[in-house]
Amino acid sequence: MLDRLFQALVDGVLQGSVLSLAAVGFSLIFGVLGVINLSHGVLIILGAYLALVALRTIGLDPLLALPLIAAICFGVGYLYQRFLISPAIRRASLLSSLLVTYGVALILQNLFTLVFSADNQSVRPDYANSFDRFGGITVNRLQLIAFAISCVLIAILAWVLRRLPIGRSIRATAEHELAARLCGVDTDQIYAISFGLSAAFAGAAGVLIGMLFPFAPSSQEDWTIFGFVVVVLGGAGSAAGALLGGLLLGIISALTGAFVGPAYPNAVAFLVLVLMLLLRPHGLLGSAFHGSR
Amino acid sequence: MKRPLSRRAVRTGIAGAAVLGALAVLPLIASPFALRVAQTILFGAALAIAWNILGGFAGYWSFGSAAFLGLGAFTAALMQEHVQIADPALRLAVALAMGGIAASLLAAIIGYPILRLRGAYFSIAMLGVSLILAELSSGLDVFEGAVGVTIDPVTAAAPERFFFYVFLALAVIALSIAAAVRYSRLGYGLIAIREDEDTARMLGVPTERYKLVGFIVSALLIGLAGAAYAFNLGYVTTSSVFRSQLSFDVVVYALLGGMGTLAGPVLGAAIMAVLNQVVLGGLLQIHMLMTGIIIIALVFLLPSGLMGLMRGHRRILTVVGTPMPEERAVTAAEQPPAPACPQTDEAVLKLVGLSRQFRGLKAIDQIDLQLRSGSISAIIGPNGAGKSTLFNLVTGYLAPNSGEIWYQRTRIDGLPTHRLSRAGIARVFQIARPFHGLSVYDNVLVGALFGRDGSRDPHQLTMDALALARLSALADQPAASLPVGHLRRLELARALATRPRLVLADEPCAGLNPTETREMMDMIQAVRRTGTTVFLAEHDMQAVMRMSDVVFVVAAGRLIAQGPPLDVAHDPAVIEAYLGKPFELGSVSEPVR
Amino acid sequence: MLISRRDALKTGSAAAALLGSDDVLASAQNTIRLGGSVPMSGKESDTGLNVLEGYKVAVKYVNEHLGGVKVAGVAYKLELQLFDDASDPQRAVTLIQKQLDSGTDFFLGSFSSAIVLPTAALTERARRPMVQAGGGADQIFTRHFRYMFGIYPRASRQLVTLVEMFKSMHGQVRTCAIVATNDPFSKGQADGSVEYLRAAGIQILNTYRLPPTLTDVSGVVSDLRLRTPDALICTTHQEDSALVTQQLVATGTDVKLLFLALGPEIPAFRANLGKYAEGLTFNQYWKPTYRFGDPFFGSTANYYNYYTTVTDRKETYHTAGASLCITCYVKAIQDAGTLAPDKVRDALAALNYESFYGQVKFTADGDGDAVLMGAVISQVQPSGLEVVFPPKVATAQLVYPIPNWATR
Amino acid sequence: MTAGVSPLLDAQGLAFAYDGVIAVEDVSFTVRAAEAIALLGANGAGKSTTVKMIAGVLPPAQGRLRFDADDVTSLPSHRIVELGITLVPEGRLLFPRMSVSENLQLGAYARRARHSYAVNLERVFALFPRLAERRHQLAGSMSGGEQQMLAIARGLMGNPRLLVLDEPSLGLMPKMVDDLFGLIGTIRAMGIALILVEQNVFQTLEVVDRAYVLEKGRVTLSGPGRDLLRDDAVRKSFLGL
Repeated sequence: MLDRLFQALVDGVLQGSVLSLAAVGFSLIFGVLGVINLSHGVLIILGAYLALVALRTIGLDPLLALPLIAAICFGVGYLYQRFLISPAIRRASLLSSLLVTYGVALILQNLFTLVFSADNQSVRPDYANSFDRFGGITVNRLQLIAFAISCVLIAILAWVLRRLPIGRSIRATAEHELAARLCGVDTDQIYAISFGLSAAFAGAAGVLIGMLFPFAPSSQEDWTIFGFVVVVLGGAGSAAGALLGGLLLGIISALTGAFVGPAYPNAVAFLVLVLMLLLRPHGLLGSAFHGSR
Repeated sequence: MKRPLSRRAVRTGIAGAAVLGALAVLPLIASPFALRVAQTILFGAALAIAWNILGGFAGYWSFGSAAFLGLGAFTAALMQEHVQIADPALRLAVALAMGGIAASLLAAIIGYPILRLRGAYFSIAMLGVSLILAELSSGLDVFEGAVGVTIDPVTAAAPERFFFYVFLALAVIALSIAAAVRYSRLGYGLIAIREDEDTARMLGVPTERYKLVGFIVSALLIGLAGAAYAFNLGYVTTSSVFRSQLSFDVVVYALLGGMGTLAGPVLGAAIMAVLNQVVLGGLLQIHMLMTGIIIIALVFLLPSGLMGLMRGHRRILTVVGTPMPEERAVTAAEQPPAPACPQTDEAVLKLVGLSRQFRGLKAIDQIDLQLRSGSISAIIGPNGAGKSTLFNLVTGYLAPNSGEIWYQRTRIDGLPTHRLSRAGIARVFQIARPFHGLSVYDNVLVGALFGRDGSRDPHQLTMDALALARLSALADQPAASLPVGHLRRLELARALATRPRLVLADEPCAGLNPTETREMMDMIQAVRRTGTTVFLAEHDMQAVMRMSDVVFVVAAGRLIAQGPPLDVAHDPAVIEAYLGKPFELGSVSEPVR
Repeated sequence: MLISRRDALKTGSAAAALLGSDDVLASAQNTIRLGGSVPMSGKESDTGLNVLEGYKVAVKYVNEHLGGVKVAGVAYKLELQLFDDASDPQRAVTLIQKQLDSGTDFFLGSFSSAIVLPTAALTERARRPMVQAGGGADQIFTRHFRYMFGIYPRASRQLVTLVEMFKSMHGQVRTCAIVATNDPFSKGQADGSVEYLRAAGIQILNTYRLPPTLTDVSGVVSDLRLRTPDALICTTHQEDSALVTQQLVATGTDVKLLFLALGPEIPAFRANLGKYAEGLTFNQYWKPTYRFGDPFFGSTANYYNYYTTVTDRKETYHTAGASLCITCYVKAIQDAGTLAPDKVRDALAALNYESFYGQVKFTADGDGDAVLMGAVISQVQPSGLEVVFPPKVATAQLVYPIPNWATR
Repeated sequence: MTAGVSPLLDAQGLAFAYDGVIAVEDVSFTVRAAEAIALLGANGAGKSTTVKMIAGVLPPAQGRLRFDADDVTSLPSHRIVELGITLVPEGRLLFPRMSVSENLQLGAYARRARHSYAVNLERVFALFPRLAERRHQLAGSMSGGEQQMLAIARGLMGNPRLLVLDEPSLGLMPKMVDDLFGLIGTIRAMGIALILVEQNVFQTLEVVDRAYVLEKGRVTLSGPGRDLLRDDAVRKSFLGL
């Protein structure tokens, strides 16, 4: 019994860290731009497919390809914001970004289907299947690696936002766009960079997800929804919030799966989500840098 | 300057009847395929209209319409499976009703807590609710969602015709309800909530109740649509009715067509259905991709939705047709009659030992004061002295930690804001908070529709208030186009339309130049002449000196002086805490009256 | 042709006539149009596209190698008019209606029961036959549709062969656990199998039900480590099948037999698992090495050869099942000697012939005969996919227990 | 004004309309180095719109802006800040969830300000000792007067050559308004030119060199501050005194 509990907790934390990484970009975009990015999941899946391509074409190990993929996704996100989202918001309204990102998710999902087929894929190098046993608890090595990568990347993001001038200007733009502009911040640039960062993290998460889970173009919807849940649990716009939210989601799912039944992890997670909203509408960690939107 | 209803409403009504007539005979001429497309349009329209009641009018965007749709569908399906009713028409009717009731029950249960969330948080919470129900419907065997519920055919007639009429009826009902809501007090209240919920509450809109009613009505209609959808398909599984896709589709319909309008959702649903089933029907794998591209193209081509496009034309016409009106067009004759309502000694407002703390900090500390009926009183004090807190306490935004607030002969501390408004307490904010999306007239109309209980014609009230604030000529302008000074007047007019007995005005002269300040003071005097008591918080000492009968001075949460303006201005304690140097009276001309 | 144009105009949309291209393309005089939908995008499109490929290959063969279908001395070409339903039942129903309006007489099925059932209700009402290889839920067949025929047996009968195999193993499989997705096909299979398993005296340790959306299965896997059954039966779709297998491997959770209802028959699925795919058992409804004769292709081998020469998409039993839908129509039309839908329907119901797929015979409810058209049990072995049960068609011996993950 | 000396800022014929509603029709004025001018007028006269055009927040529909003889019309605000024009906007617009020192750091975000960050910080803390005491406090938790100080301090951190103050006295109590006008002299003494937008006509005209009166989007009057104050006709018709 105790073993089962510990196993569930460990599984939850390991899974949760990846969920955090997957959602942190969603949170950043929501916090800084006030945009609910319905195409976030599709960016994650993009990362997974890029890892697949890297492995199949030049035999590049997904973990080695990760920085490269994150860089590519940064570019994609940067251009996406600059040339699609920003003009749409300027032309119509902030709300129109909902339609645009929805449309992009549809387009990319179906583009992936055309290019990569609708089949489920996964990117599993050999070490994905080795594991260690600690007492009664089994830990998969890939999950351990993914956990470490997720934590390090999120910590880096938190540090950038906290300490570096670029991070400070991102937070300033989130709090008050006009004020930031009057301080000399090129906010258009900041928005695009934030989007790029978000996409880079999505891409990096996609690589890990591609290794841990089977994926198909249609998986994107699930990952966008996980983004919602994690952000609400932890609080929008902060790296620590996303980490906490992801871990919480992972642990809730694992415990539910182990003790309630494997059919209910999502149901319980969403229930906790709704309850959390009612009790602490801004998530566990409040909103560390998003303005009063 | 007429009520927005009237001629336009008649024209809309005639057009609506014509469309309805055409639709009613459609099955006689149209192919079954066309009827199926029409069904899809009507179904989508019913959903989007229902969604729009809460999302478009009140600004509460649900991402979880699938929750009500699925619940309605499953309730109806299970109902017809387990409760044997021989007559098929009756079976359908009962099942539909049960579907609608189940959905509205769910809304009633979750409505109160979930509607406290605002903005994206409400949207996400609703998404969560729909996902919970989806999981439960497949996980719990009572729902049979995992294997699905089959529904026996209810009609021997051609189903595409039969269900065309079912969906037509549904869409017409939904549209009628939405129209009735839109032009009722409920509708104005919901729109006021969308524009600014706090202000709405202050004007007397029972926001909690209205949101809940809107939510339940919306859920009822979505539940009905879901039940009809189930019967039309004949087979319900979790994946066919609890799809998040459906929730987002509804939002897309409303956004594309034009948010908050009556016809917008219908147009949006029509466009998407025609796109999906007719225009792109023959395309194979790329039809979803094309749909995405078209959605994005529409955002760029029609930035404010289809209805926005039409409205845009109309607005250009009016702007061209009527030149920007001159202000100062108000003659004395237009001034509302000033009932003789002399100052009395009766206290309109009485604070007894009022205190309020924030985390140990005493924002308001044992304040006692009284406002005489028909007087103008001013409260002054340094920034952070507690003036705003005091106003918030009196208007019900905050509850005191101790002490009592008496209004006329009633104790009011702890009462909700909208109740106070209906009892006759109004407030004008320092930073003007008009309903930007509404016209000047509609802004004031909201105040007139709610506000103090009584039975005066809201139109007349609105016109009177506009006249007093010298805004009559601008009544049709959108509030967003007014300059700051006019907005301040609009706020005052809106507050007056609530027929207050007591107006609390938070720095009405801040940011106004001397001319404008004088105009504002004239208006406040005019307000007092109607018998209304005025309570000002103001930094402009000249204005305070000229207008007030009594001045209260607060510093660090305590009342440090009170009395006639001249006495207070020479009080050393006041000079020390607030003025910095003795106030020069040389520049003040004799007080107005 | 002309009629359908007028229809399109009636809807008030000239664009429909231009872009609703399938009617416009139908230019040849003597054609038999096969209508229907397939999910080519969206969640179900992975298998949906396999079904589509099967249809296409068989139609191509009939037209190019047999010169079409001869009815009363006239040769008719087959023409596929399939559209993408994107797993949206409402879109599917509307577009099927369009085809009914434009005079399409014969229909093929979509993939997933949530689409097949509503669309079949429509064609049933119009008295037009539908032959499908994508809807297995019992509900489809308990409605007693007369015009709808499914290649596969209904879900609850699909694990009969598996249980027969367990029985033949003389007590080697004493315990089992079931993992099922909460959807009509998977849950139907699992529910149906429970009775057969009990009757066979096999203890069911646990039944795990997974939600239809993506979820983590580590809880299931760690539970399986604590109470390990001899056989793990997963009546799951391929995404869940892959995830369960991956996590069993990743945590070194060994079972003696791992059965996956959907997954191992798909080459991409096996490729993703690599060496861990070995030993997986699954329901095989068809396999290229069968030695059946066929009135059109001649034999299973010929069919397979033809298939591989005209398409790159790897064969699965879904592609073969879909091809069979086409040849069933051809056979039934020839038997009936007419294109009258009622007569063709009767001929379909009366079919009883050997095809490249096996003996074709439908039950009175329209599903494939559970014995004749039911599954055989196959296993992924180093030599390829080998049939291991029933013995008379077996190509190899069942490897039992399968090697531990860690020792591979 | 005076020929020969080229002005620091030269605005000629500025115009702007919101959605077709004209806010500024034709506004021209100049600011010389280390000079303080005021823009006066009723609400809706176009003062705030004018300074937003100077700061690059709004692009002029017509007209020309020269700063230090360079054309800066329609440059984005971050470029304007880089050149040395800083706007302290109406309503302060601080970053309420960031600390005082982070607000000041952001004030020095421009490249021109980064190298002189330490010097400027010292200068600002000398000017506003309260801010030095509260440098770790969140900006949003300070009182109105302190927030206004911080807003001006943040503007000064940008190392500006021209500081534009939009309604700095709004919402301040009389005592603090006095302090504020005292401060304006100090800022001028640093050699920084000033544009002051104010409703507080008397005190403003006391401290500025010249003032421009705007009415319905046009400059209708201009001249030295004290002259305007003394001119009776001006007082009556334009300042409404």
